[in-house]
Amino acid sequence: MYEDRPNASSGPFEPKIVAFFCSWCTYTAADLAGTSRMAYAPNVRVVRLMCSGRLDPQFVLKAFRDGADGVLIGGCHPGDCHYQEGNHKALRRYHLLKRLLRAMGIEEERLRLEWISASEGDRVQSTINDMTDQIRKLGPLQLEPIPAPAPHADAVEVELKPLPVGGVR
Amino acid sequence: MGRVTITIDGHPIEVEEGSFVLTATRQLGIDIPTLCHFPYMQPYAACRLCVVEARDGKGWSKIVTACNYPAWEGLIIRTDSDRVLDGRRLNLEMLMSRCARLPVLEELAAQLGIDKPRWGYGEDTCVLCGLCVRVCDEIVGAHAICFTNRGIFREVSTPFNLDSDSCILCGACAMVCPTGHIQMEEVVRPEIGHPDLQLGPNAAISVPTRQAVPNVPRINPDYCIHFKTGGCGICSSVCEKDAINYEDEDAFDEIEVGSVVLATGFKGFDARRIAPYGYGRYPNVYTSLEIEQMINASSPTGGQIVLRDGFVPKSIGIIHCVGSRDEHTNRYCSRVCCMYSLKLAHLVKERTGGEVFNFYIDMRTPGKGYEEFYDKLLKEGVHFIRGRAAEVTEWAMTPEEEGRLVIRAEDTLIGTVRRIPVDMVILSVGLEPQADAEEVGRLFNISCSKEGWFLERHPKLAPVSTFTDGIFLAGACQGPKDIPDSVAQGGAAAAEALVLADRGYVELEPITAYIDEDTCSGCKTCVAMCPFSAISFKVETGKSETNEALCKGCGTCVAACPSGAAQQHLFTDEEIYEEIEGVLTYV
Amino acid sequence: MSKPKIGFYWCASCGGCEEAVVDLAEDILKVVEAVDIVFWPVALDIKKSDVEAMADGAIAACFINGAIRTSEQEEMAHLLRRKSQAVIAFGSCAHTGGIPGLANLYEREALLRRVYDESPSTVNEAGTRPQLETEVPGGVLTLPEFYDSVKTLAQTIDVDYYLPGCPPPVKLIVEAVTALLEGKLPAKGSVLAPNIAMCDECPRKESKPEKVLVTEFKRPHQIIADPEKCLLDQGLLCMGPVTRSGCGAACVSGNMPCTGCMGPTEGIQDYGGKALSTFASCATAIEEDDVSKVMDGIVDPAGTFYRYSLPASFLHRRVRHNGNGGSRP
Amino acid sequence: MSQTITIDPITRLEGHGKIDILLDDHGEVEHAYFQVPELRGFEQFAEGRPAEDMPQITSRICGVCPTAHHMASSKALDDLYHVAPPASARKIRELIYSLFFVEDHALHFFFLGGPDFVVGPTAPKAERNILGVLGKVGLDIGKEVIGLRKQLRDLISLAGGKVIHPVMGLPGGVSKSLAEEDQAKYIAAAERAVKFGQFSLEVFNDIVLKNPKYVETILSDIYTHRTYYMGLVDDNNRVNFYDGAVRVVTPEGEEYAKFRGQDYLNHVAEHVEEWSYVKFCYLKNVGWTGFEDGAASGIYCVAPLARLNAADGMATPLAQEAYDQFFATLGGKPVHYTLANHWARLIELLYAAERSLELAKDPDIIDPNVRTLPTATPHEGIGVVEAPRGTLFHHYETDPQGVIKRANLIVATQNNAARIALSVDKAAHGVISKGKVDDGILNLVEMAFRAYDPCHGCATHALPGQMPLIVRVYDARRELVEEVRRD
Repeated sequence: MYEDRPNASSGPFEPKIVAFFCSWCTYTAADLAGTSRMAYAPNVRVVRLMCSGRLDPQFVLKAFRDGADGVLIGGCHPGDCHYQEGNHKALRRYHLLKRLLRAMGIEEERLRLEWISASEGDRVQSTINDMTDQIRKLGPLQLEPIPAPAPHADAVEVELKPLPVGGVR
Repeated sequence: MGRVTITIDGHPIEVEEGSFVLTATRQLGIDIPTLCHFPYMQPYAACRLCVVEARDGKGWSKIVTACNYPAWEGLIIRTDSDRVLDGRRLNLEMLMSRCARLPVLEELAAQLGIDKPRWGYGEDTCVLCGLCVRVCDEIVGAHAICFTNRGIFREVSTPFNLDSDSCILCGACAMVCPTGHIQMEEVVRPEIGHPDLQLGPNAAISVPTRQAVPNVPRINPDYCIHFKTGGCGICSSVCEKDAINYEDEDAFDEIEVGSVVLATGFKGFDARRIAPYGYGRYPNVYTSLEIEQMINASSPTGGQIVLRDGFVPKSIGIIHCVGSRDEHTNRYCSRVCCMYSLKLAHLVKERTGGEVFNFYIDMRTPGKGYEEFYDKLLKEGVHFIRGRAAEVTEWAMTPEEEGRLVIRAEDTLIGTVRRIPVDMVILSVGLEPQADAEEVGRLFNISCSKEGWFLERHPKLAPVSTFTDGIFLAGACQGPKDIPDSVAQGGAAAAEALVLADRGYVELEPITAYIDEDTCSGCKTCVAMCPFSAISFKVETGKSETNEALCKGCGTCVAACPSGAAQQHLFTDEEIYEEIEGVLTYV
Repeated sequence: MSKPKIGFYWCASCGGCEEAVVDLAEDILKVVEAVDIVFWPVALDIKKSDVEAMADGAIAACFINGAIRTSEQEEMAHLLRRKSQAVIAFGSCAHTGGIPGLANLYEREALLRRVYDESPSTVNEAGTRPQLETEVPGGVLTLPEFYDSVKTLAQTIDVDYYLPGCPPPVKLIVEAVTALLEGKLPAKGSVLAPNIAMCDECPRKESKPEKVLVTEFKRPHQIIADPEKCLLDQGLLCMGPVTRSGCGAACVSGNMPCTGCMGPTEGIQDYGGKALSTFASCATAIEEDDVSKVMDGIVDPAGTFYRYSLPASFLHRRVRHNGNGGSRP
Repeated sequence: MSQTITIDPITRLEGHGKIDILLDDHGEVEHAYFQVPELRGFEQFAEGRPAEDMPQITSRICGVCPTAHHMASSKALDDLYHVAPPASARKIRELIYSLFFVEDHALHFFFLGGPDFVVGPTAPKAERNILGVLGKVGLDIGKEVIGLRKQLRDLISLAGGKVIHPVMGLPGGVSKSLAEEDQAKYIAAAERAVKFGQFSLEVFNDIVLKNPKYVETILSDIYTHRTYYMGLVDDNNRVNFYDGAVRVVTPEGEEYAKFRGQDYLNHVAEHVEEWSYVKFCYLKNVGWTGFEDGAASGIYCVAPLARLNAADGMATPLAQEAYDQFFATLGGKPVHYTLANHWARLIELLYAAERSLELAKDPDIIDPNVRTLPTATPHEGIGVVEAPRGTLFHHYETDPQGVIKRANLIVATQNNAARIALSVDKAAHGVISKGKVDDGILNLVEMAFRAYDPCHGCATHALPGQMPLIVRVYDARRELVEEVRRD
């Protein structure tokens, strides 16, 4: 099972996609897709949230930083939210986040929001396959690595020794 | 008024003083002919056929009309003396020579031994009994009909012989008319396939459906005369329990419950959607449900299988999988059709003795005794043709097809297309989710399958539970199933509900949100986020806090919390960050 | 016995942080009594060689402000790291990159083009550009090279503490120095400011309604803000909820929305992402196009939410693109 | 044997400057270059930002004179939205700006530039700093400097939210009105400032003018350049910092041009050199003729000395007196002695103090109506003020939503860049010979430079950063033969 992992060997570019699925709809749909034996691209790694409303845009940025080439958000159809309106919150954040990413030079297609209800296993399949193709065409998202300094030699024991002097006041 | 004793033809009887003699004679089962009498209406004594002889036993005697002669102590009545009979004959003879030969009069004449009136017959069909006028006044209260003119010109009519606006088309006058002088035209034609009730005429007061719960009649204000005119009220006057309450109205009651079992059932497939089968176009194409109604002993046809014209069909075609296993309508198998089709086939054959043809794709008879039943039918000589029927048509190609319905179907077993002429076609319609399943689902915060069936929490492990705690499923609302399965599931759902009730407390998933006092700045962002009002701002502390009992654990507030003070058990930011790193680092 | 040695140094900053130190006013004299300022170029002539001569860790604590943009600044940072027991990133630029960090939204080339070619007042037909080395009669003139991106101090050297703010509030500076002198500094890596958002100390906190729902985002110049009421409730993007307190709600007391110079509280890893989440959540729109309409009220998400923290953000800088749409570091 | 002496950078100035002195084989100065080795490109990353944020964003160009950028930017926004602030707002802005001028000039005289004179140009380096100044003038005065500065800066914060990077500026006015009860505070502070201004001039008199050696230094040719001078003047051609017309006078002192800030592009141009990141401003209509002074060269000068030269006088009485004394002492207008900047600066300090007193007393400044809401669709806006270090131009172009499309900034010190280069070169020639360099000599070179109170934070919109002075002497093969360090 390890062979078919994307990027496992230095083959052609295989995108890595992180998917945040709402537990009630899209995640269940993904289960359904599984039990219905619907094969879809192995490029997606799913992170389960109780509700798309839990999705903090930080997670998306974090995923990109940690090497994701695309991020897929899945939630219940508007009006179907198990928590009434979590998916509306998700939609608002998504809209603004998309514009932020545009400003940061990240292509639209790399972030996607889909409403997929618990019964739409086939849409999980088609969405994932479709997005994987799109991003395969885009190529890898290569962010500037964040420079990380070597830790200070004696950083470890730098618990600053108390200074034998009275305070300022 | 006290009670008095009178004697009729030698039989003493105690009756209410002043009550009419006719009532007493009817109690005694003594037949006295009447034309103008109708219970619940004031006596009128117009036809004079109910004449009897009254005596006091002291020599006084008199011919009176029984319908309106009051009873008094010691009254003696003779109903069959020659004197009485002569009087009746004369009165009847006069009526006869006024009217044309009317069945009702002929009958009476025969009884009284009159062969024909000595003054010859007239043309009129009205005996001026006034029943119609009175029923319209006294009972219906529409006051639409009246007598016009005088003497020999007297007749029944509407004012000025015009169509009356006050007539409510109730048909009461026609009903009471003894001679058929008044006919209803095209008002309520008892017709099979009535919108309200698949079969039979609708009564203003009736039990809505068979097996209705509670199984009691209800008044349909659209048809009830009382609700139109304020008149009638016969039902309340005859109901000894006096259960009739015209004031009753629809009301909504709010009931607090701990759990809900959804058993909203299914909707029969609308056969019109498959045009080639001609439902709604050809009168003798029925749906299985209509036949189910017709075949019921209490149906207007008394359980007889008849065509629209009332004849009994000689050959019947039953088309299976109508709206099931079909690309264009529903892909799923409705699961119950095969068996109920077989049942109908059996009954129809039994009741009609005709030829029954089943057109099926596959015969699916799982379960106890089902396959055996199928065998039984094979032995009974019911025909089974394996192949989906292509169409039902009136277009005849051979003389024997003339005027009949022809079912075209491919017989896949012998590999030819066959044309089977039948008198009646029964469409075995499939099961579909209720039209409003989506809204209902939303109402209870549960989701529907693609087809619209309510989604169970887990097909194997939690078949009657839903994603919302305390909401359970029973019966066809969750998917096509037959009665035994539905009953079983209903039991299971009830048990699940009882478990909650018995336990008396609810277990929360440990995914609730919480707010760290120290880092909460009291910006209140989270408060507006919560759809369950589980977060409140405490003025004393200047911080927000969650009520974990109300919190459903969606985490929306956590995502919105600007300072990370709000977190969610099992879904903290750190945990999710770790997860993201995890899923991305194994390559 | 000798007084503890303290150093101040500026890298890529505007000098505001130095001014902030000067604004200690009388306190600065107290500090001078209590400590031995061994390095402070803006005010004192003290040798770099002296610093080099010091034993490693001889400086008790060094306050470095400004982001890192040149090799020169990087060298200096490393030197001071070596010589100091504790390094304190001083001010927004050192802490999270600061406003100059917005340069990470653009390519260096675009920046040079804008300054030396496109600027309307520049006359430069020859297309002259400053060179790293220029031959002139008698010698060669050199200019240091710039990194393509702005880095935070922590992205350059190991940092012990952070003193946020643009500039850091005097109150916090005093507290930090006091803690330092009393040896009462918190765990390494701490931010020397209250770990609670600004709303906590905001004078308008009371005026904030129980449920803040924004139907339309306003810009400061579009309304005359009520000087008493919560600014977010008036539709202004006030970063207060997302931002550390410690400044005494300075900008709000100037009747202008907080822009977030104090940076995020501890739990938050990406200031902009979090701010975006918060404000998007406050919006009321439901229908898809209403949502986009309301959100378009925020004209510059990147520049607004990352006003001071772009280099410290997850994305760090704008992605550079090659022809085929793919992106390359 | 040719040598290179590098002074990198010059200490006690805000910002980052570098001087390379090239010596010929005889150790004589061949040429000295003044370099600014940094660049930030605010013009670039202003693009895409909402215009109304510019007063706060551009103030980060310089933390020493953020108020100057804040004001220039706010005025540019007024122009951008075609909206005139109410009188109250206009006066609050100028009041705050004047208070800022007082404390900023004080900072320079006592902390940065002052030591050269107060303590002495060639005094031991360890004393050439604020502490040295305090030693000379006494701790009480030091306390007064610090105290006044604090008082003024607190008042700026009161109106502007913060003193370093204030937030008050908006198109059509200011964000906050002044409370009635606060007016007294402003008056008190302004009065104190006026006294301080007079006192500072006395200090200058006693310590500098009474010292012939210093006066000689000031008048010496090595610190003299005959250039054009630029400054903002009011309707009566008197110095104004906040508003007015830009006036340029020739080396002979006649008016050469007088224009609205909006027309700056017709008069000011920038020249690019390969060896410095700073762009060198010059008068467009005179033209760039290289690094030389005189009427034929477009090089001009801004900041205190230039402002006094470019104006016909001061708008306040005490300052006017000092103004007259200034030109009388230094032999009439225009004064070309670079070092006279220090004196001019103190005169401006006094003017700023008097002006703030006037404004503090003005009833308008407590009028609650301090904003005119803009209605026009923005397109282009230009704002100009006098920063302590010279004329400051902000120029924005936006889309209809008021989002910056292009920004152009010409900043105080940048105007002076060319003249500073001249000064450094000339000073180097004047003081260095036979390759003999020592700390005192180098400081003499620096003085030419420091007199401008140059702020290269501004000049390059670069991030100031300071490096100690290093002088390296290389032989022809560029091998280090000698190193003098004066960090």
